Amino acid sequence: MEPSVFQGSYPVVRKTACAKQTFDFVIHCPDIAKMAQAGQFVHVKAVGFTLRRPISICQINPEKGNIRIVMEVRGDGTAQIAQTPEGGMLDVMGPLGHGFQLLEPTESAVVVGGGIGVPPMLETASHYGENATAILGFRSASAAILEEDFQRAGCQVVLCTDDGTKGRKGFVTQALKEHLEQSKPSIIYACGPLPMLKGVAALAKEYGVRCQVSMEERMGCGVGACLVCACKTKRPDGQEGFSHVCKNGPVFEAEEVVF
Amino acid sequence: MEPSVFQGSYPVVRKTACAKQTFDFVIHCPDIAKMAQAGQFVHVKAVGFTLRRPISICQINPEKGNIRIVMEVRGDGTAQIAQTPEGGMLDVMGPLGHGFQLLEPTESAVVVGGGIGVPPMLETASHYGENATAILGFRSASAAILEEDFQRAGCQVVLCTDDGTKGRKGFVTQALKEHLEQSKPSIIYACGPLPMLKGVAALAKEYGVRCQVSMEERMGCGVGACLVCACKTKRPDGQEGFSHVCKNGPVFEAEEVVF
Amino acid sequence: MARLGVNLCGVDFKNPVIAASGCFGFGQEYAKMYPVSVFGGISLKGMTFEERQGNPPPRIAETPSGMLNSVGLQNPGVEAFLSHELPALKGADTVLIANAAGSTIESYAVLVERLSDSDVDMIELNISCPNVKQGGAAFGVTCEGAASVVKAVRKVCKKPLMVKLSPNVTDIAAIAQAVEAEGADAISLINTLLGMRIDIKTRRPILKNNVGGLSGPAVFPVALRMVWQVANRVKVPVVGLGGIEKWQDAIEMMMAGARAIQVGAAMFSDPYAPVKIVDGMNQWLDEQGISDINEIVGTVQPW
Amino acid sequence: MARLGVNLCGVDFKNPVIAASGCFGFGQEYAKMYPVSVFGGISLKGMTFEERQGNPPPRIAETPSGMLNSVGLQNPGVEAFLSHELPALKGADTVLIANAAGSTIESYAVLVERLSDSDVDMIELNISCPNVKQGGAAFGVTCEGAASVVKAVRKVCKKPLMVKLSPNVTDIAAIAQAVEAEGADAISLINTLLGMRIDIKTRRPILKNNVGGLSGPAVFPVALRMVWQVANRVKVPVVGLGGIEKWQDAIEMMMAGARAIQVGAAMFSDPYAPVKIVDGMNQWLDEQGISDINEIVGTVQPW
Repeated sequence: MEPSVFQGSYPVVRKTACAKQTFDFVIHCPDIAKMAQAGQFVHVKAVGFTLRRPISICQINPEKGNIRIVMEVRGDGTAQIAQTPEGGMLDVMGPLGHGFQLLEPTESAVVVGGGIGVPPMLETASHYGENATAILGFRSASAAILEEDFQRAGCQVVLCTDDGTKGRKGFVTQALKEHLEQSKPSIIYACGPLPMLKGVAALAKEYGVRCQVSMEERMGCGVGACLVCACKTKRPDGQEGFSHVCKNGPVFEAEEVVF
Repeated sequence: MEPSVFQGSYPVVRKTACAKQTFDFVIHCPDIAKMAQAGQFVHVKAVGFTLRRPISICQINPEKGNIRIVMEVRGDGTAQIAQTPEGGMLDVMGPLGHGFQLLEPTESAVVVGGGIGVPPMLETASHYGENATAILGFRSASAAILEEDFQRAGCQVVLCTDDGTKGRKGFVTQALKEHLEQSKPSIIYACGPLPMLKGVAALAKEYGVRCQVSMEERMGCGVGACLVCACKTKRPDGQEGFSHVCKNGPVFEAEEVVF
Repeated sequence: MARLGVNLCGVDFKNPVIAASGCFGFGQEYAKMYPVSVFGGISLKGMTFEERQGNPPPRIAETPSGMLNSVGLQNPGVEAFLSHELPALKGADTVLIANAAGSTIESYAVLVERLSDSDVDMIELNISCPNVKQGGAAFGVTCEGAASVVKAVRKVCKKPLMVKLSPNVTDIAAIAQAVEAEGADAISLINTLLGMRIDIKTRRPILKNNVGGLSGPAVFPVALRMVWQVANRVKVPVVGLGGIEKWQDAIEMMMAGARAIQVGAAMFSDPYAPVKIVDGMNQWLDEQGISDINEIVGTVQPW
Repeated sequence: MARLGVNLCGVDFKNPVIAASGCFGFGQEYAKMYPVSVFGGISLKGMTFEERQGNPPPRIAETPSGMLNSVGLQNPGVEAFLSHELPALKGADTVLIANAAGSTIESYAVLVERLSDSDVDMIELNISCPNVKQGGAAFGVTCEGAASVVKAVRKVCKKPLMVKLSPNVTDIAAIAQAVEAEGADAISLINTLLGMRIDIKTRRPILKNNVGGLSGPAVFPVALRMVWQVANRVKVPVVGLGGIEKWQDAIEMMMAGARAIQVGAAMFSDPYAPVKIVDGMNQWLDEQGISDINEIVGTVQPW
């Protein structure tokens, strides 16, 4: 069986700081880029730390053999990764997990991202282009990222900030509700804080729209071998049990997730 | 009480590879350089390792605020230290231990160094200048280091290699014996492998010359607090006990050491 | 090329490197990176007779050179294993070891009896899981408890029986002797050390189970000491595990008396660790002019 | 500035950071870098009634995020301590804790009796040294052994008595309760975990004593778990140690139930670690708006 997941030391071809404690890396890893799909993640090693850090893939460029990740410094490990300079090397493993299921680009989609949950939505939004509406939420203007990227992808961007310092004031769920009042998309994709996902899933149910959410949990192996990144889900038979974010996810059908 | 031992991150102002797996660092650490004495050592941190690595001070330049160390890669930790580039920073603690006791520069001295035991002798040899004879031993020509430095210091250099690929063939002890047959120095200083030190100490005793040796042992704290770097010595009262290389040494009177 | 093959109580392993239970699922996951045949054997995810949901998340916390886990034996149960997981491993060119756990002596016995009729090559009795309320380590921390489980299981076990010991004890060698006396064919050690981490922001344990099992390079010196102590006290083969990340660690473990070794947490840092360990052992043996890995087992010479 | 002072069985410490025994000599060595008054207290090098040479070198081996030591209680004996070391500490603005060890119950008793008449502020009974043939951990690994030593010592001890426990046991909380019942005023834990390393070139243990005590960040999760278990089972104050290297570790340890903490091996990597821990605690308390460090002791809320 041909390898479909790879790990190695890959060069950082571009690095920019896009917001406070938030960094934008373009990594040249042709084998990973060739296999990667929207909504999948890579597992990145921080020098001096035991566990890898799962980071969602923001953009995939199989032709150039590059992937793009936008990550936030949350602790010592991510701080270590963020220190990697342009031209430096990153120990990356991937692509991992199940991504978003993409419909025909002609279908209409709404992507909802909150904070560092915004980057994973870009590749998916790009798939739908002008048929996609991107509802992006941030704490404040200083934390806002990737707005231009979503616009360049052709989608309508609704930017919200909790404090109203940019775009409209308020949560993405309010903006989503108003959008659903206007029109019914074929599907909703969401990634962000748990309360946000919960709200988005509820709205999707209320308006009868299919919804996929990208979940997060403290992770180990990244391939489904160690079973630590448990996420409570409903099975087809209705019984509740623990699925695993790294293998069954990170993307789940919203109706399967037990929030 | 004013601090007399310092620890910090200091810049490497010069780095050269002087032999296979052997590196020559000049470190700018004014506080350490100001206090350092011939035969003392510094305790260097290797990133990712728990214990510091003791490295003898090769030269001291209090005016410029620099010290020079010449170190050999022996394992992962020293390999990590050796990777530090010129212009990079090294986590150095020192000066530590008791160095060589220097007599009047007008006295005659013989310094005997074996392998990586050669660097610690340079500062001492320089003290005596032309009144010093430096007997330096190496496995072979490719491992020979610092010959020019000792010549520049003004001392007569007798270079020996085990395989005769440079200088005279044979061990430094043979060369020392011949030297002692000719003339009796005021003192002998030695640093190198244990068998060599044992041989030098025996010759010094035979010819009735005072001898100081620099010892080595797996080390912990470097200041005499943890008592791991034990070295068996004879006390004034003749009883044997464990002294400690980092605090009582690294330099001991040869007659005190129980080889 | 030196001979890397080892034999544990009649079972041939092409090399002494075994995937540690709980770190390699049921053998399929890492197949996307390299074939399972890289391993001499694989110890499958700890299983119980009935399905178990395991503990709620978070189930993992990072520690210096290590990690804590509190999975709590999540597994589909033996029937699901036999009908779905085991068939998928058919033809896998590696020794298959079923890791068996229970909450009562009876539950151990029925599970092992069921596994005895399957195609697994060997059974690793897990009396040392620190993450379950009943059973698990409860049996593993006393000679009597350990002996009673092994005695009951031995009666119904038709496969080579390896018993995995807990390090959270005062005298692990005594427990090793107790299970040997009851008929264990091999002993593997160590399972994880019980540990804890606290999130000072929330003032809560990081693990939802409060405590969990420590593994990774941090525990290697403790594992090595225990393997040395046990190997000096029992006649049955010993399998060493606990923090092995490099081929040098594997050699140390075998010199301490391990006939084979298991690799676990190291795969989370470097998924290719097992491959590198096998290659490194091979190269070292050739450099040393040693023709058979078995020649180094137990050769450490104490001072 | 929050209040950092803590009180252990009647003894006031200006801050909860104590130098761990065996890592700080008799208090003079690090004075070349910073004053001993940085510490709330210092636990002095473990001492015995008679002088001890300790074990032959090598006495130390590096491990992932840790180190093994096998010093073996080298010390000049109590009389030399009282005549040379203790006077040198006179006026040191820190609590002086004598760490007392023995090979027989009697040797513990005579030593503690002698120390009771000295100027030390407190006595830490070392029943957990893993590096000596007789005594040491031998007493510390059973409730009966631990109780018997504490009982004999208590009779002659006029100073506050802290007992330092070994982690190499199945149930450390039971041992803690046993020593509390015999009159221990405080309990410190953990001493080192018994470990080993092998030099694969020479096929010899790196330590001349074959095995040694593991300390350093690697053991922190185990130490934290044990401190939490013990603090939940005894009423006397608990002092937590084992792998503390950062102020965050110290906070975790105190939230787990430690009234004070000890810093040891961390100093070997960063000699200023204790200074940074005190400063870090101070800053964190201010940021959190906590006016007294004592408010966080034992506040971890289990799930």
